[in-house]
Amino acid sequence: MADASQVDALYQEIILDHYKQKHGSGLRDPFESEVHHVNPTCGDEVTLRVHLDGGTVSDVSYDAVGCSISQASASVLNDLVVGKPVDDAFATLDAFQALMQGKGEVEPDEDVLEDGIAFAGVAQFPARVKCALLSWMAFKDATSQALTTQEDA
Amino acid sequence: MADASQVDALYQEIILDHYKQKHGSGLRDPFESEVHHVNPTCGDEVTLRVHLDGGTVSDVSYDAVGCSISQASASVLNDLVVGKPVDDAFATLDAFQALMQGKGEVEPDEDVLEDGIAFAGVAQFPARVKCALLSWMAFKDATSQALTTQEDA
Amino acid sequence: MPGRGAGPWAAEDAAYDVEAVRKDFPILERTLAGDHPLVYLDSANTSHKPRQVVEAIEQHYLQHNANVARAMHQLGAEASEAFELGRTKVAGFIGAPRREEVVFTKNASEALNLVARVLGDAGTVREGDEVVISEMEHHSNIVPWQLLTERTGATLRWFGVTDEGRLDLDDLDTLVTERTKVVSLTWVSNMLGTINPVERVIARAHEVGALVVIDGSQAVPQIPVDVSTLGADFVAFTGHKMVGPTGIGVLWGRYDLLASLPPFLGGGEMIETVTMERSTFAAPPHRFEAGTPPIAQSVGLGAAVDYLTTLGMENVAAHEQAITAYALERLQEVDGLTVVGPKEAVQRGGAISFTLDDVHPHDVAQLLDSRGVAVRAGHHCAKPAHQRFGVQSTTRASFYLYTTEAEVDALVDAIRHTQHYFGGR
Amino acid sequence: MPGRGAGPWAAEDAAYDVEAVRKDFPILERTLAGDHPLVYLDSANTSHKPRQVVEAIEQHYLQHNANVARAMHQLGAEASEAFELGRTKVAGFIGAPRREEVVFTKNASEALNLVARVLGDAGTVREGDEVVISEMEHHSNIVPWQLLTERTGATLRWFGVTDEGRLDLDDLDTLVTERTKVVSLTWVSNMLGTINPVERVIARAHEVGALVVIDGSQAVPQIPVDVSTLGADFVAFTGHKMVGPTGIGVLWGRYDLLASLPPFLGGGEMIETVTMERSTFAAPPHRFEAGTPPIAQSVGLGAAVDYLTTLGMENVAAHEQAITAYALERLQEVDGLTVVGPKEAVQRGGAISFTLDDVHPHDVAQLLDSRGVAVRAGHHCAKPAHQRFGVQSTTRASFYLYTTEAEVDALVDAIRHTQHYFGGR
Ligand SMILES: Cc1ncc(COP(=O)(O)O)c(C=O)c1O
Ligand SMILES: Cc1ncc(COP(=O)(O)O)c(C=O)c1O
Repeated sequence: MADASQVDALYQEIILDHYKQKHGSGLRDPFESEVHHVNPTCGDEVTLRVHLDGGTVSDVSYDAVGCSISQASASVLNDLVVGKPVDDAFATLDAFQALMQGKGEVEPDEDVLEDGIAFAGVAQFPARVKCALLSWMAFKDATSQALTTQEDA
Repeated sequence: MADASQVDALYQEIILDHYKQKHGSGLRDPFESEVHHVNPTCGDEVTLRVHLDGGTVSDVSYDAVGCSISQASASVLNDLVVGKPVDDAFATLDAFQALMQGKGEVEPDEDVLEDGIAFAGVAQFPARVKCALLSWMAFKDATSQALTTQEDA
Repeated sequence: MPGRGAGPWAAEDAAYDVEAVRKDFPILERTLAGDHPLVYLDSANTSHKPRQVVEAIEQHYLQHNANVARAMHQLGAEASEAFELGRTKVAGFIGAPRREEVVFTKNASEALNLVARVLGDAGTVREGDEVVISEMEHHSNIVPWQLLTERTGATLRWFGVTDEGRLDLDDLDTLVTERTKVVSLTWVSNMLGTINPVERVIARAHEVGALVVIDGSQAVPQIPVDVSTLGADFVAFTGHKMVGPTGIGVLWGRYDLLASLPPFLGGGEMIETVTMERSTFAAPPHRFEAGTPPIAQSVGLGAAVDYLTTLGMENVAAHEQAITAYALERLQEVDGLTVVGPKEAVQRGGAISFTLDDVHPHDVAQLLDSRGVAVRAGHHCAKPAHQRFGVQSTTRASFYLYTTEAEVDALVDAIRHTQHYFGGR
Repeated sequence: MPGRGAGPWAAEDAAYDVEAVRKDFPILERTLAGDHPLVYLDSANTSHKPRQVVEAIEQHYLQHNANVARAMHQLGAEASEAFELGRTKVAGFIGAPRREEVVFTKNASEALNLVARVLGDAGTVREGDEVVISEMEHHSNIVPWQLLTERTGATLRWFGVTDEGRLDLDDLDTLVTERTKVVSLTWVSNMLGTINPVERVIARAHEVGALVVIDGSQAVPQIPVDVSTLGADFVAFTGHKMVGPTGIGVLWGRYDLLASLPPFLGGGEMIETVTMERSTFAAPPHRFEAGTPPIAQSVGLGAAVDYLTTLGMENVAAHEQAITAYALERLQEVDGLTVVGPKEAVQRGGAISFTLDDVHPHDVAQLLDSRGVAVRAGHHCAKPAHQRFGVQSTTRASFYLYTTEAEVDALVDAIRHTQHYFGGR
């Protein structure tokens, strides 16, 4: 299930590029919420901040320690959601999550996922799905918290 | 391992006789110590009192609830130790215990064990060994306590 | 010969091919000392395992063995998938809304202790509170609550049992009150055989805001169970009584409840993160599964529920009901035999405890054994229930999906032989 | 090729026929995706099981299955004897003075939790007292003590680890003092591979009257152990790491100590008597074994220790030592590879954790796996030890009695391939 060709499908050029050159890495002000998520299996960690501007995700900043998959996925997350309406960002998240948990049977939509389609190969590696989803789950959590704060205010 | 002939070896006539007509059953005064022992596996119980007169076992009285083996064994215990010096009683106990735990390979000495030799068949039934030993262990415990009390006094 | 074809149960039983079932259990072909074929009537104690279950375990060890969760290699992925598939199958088997509600323990006893410990640690049960159990509980559903109430200063209260061996619910409303924090009750008694009206108790307990723990150790093996409609908060059961392996039990719990409770044992697999200052804990079920879990046992239990599902739990229940009815009828033909527990096969599981005049249960069991008939004698880990009926021990015959009427006949014959043996010499 | 015949270990290793040993483990013949033969270097996580162990389990289930202790029939006697024989064998294997000192648990984690819980319940550890563990412990020997000290108001203190990965005993006398009630220490580290000088710690702890718990999870599988001379009060270990089944662990404890402690879990088998008012408890080991025990697992573990005894634990240890020395040498030839833990095969077990410059351990493990080489990546349930070395995770290769030098060579080749893969594109 994990021979050389599948490993190549996992470590696509795009993923390695994002890994080497992370987009939007680092923690920045301002932000409405900050979360810290851990992958208990392997110890990968991410601290992630969300800054909302009305209904728009105006920044996602993060500090991530982990493997190439988890790091590249944070970088792609940043690309895909910053500057987008929260609803669109959540729709992208749903699409990404569906792809990851689809066991290789979900066809990715490049219009929605852009560089994210490079993660299609991850779905074949159950142990790595959590890596790819780590920052996305952190984003979901942080954004939900930020929205609640907005409502309360 | 437990066909009809072995069951007959277990339930020897002597055992069934003691079961039907227990010697020395009932709780009597005076006594120096009383113990309550339980076989946790099956729930058999015995309350047993020991009365010492100097170095002699002058009475062993008991109230036992249990199977034929455990009841008959209490009756034989009473026969074998009452009126004997404590040392002799303990030697008999050792002989009985060795017979029970000998897995059928210990030859009983009729001079020491008298009716107790009828229990030789029990050694073949690991689950029943505890039944046969219940009152003997209670006797050991009670006598040790009584001796300690004597010393303290 | 009475029975076969005579009762209302015969119709249901017709479709069920017990002889075919028996072929899956090689142990049933054994002959014992004196050339007696084995007549195994001790399934409430532990059930036998079909070839399918044993082979699944064997295949797992020899071809897919690895540790789970933490291994990222191919064998690790295979083992993790196999282990978690066991959980999925068990969840499906009991109708759990979420597979994460299935916590693997080492047996039912650990599952019950787990609940009692964490409810204490969580402060759900405190001084002055009450916990209600019944007089017909197995020790594994008594002692954890005694220990909990002792530790916390809470009070343990008891449902009584009627003379017929039914749960006495007359004082349901005065026993289960605003002070009650937990009601823990067996679904099917392992001694009396009674099937309890757990729904009524659950309804009352929830009325007063108490949690309900159901000991399903004897229920899950023999009746179709759907926790999604049962209403209980926790259900405990054990692998070895449902044609599965030893070394695995299950605690099912409502997810939100599990998620609100502190851990039980600490260690690998149950943590989120560990620092020298403090640790945080994983979500259920892993929070409650410290250390390497029963991996091969989950595979075996998965194969066991597959086996039961293939037979159909309705059929298993119908067979149990039919064979119990037959046995109750045949046993009560024996003079001097008294059934302790419901005497009719109504709301009744396949365990029949009885006494025989003038012969102690040990001696009964020993004599039966000398004819190859395996039953249990003693208190069956239900001392308070025995005390309730004024007996120190009983003999228990218990049936399962491979039990035949011929085996019940052999039991009755052996009982008569026993009476003769002890009476006639 | 370096190694074979070159080091001081080669002589000991000569007598040991690893190829013959491998024939007992069918899983080692597997080929994985891409037709790579399995190179299993994850034995510190779990070991494989020889045919002999799996067959013993199979035979037990299919021919001798019954519940133990409480069954008086022939199958029950067979099952009880088989179950208790497993205990006798384990006791013999570790040199326990009495077989009753061997308590069966579900895994090492439960064994460690058991000790922590009952020492708390017994009042041995109270507010103001201290418990000492080390920075190199597995989470299963950290979290139970964190939970205990939190519950009781005691303080948890830690032995440090030197830069070389050895236990730092410089402050032994100031760390272990009159306030110390328990010292719990791993014998062999599952991450660093270090074999700790437990005797020194035991001596100091006993000087101040503290109890000593040894986590033998990695020690008992690979070095000869004799608890009768070790001096520890408790030793915990786990079946699945010593060619035995999952679902069984062992707590060995001094008999008089075990006999003085309250029960852990309540239920069947651990009681003396149960009444509605109160219960009294059986003697060790049964006091600590509530419910149906891991019966088939005891049979399997018995077969496992027979297997190890036949090989000879001295030979197993010598092979482990030889293969570890060879691997340390070969791994350190790789540029950019840093071993975290002792770099020489002196007082060292067969687990080697390492980092590779610029490649994350997950990615290393993934690439190795694509060549059939199974290693573990992550924190290996030893987060504090990783923190100590300023790394979030490592890759770990671990060896056992079936590991060959050719497999170590395959590991090294695959590591070079990984470097090329991530560096060269
Ligand atoms: C040193 C050490 N202690 C404890 C454990 C826990 O063993 P188990 O997972 O079988 O409970 C392990 C293995 O994971 C270990 O390596
Ligand atoms: C009703 C009931 N509850 C609990 C148990 C305990 O199950 P286990 O021994 O597997 O923990 C049993 C079986 O012995 C039982 O019959």
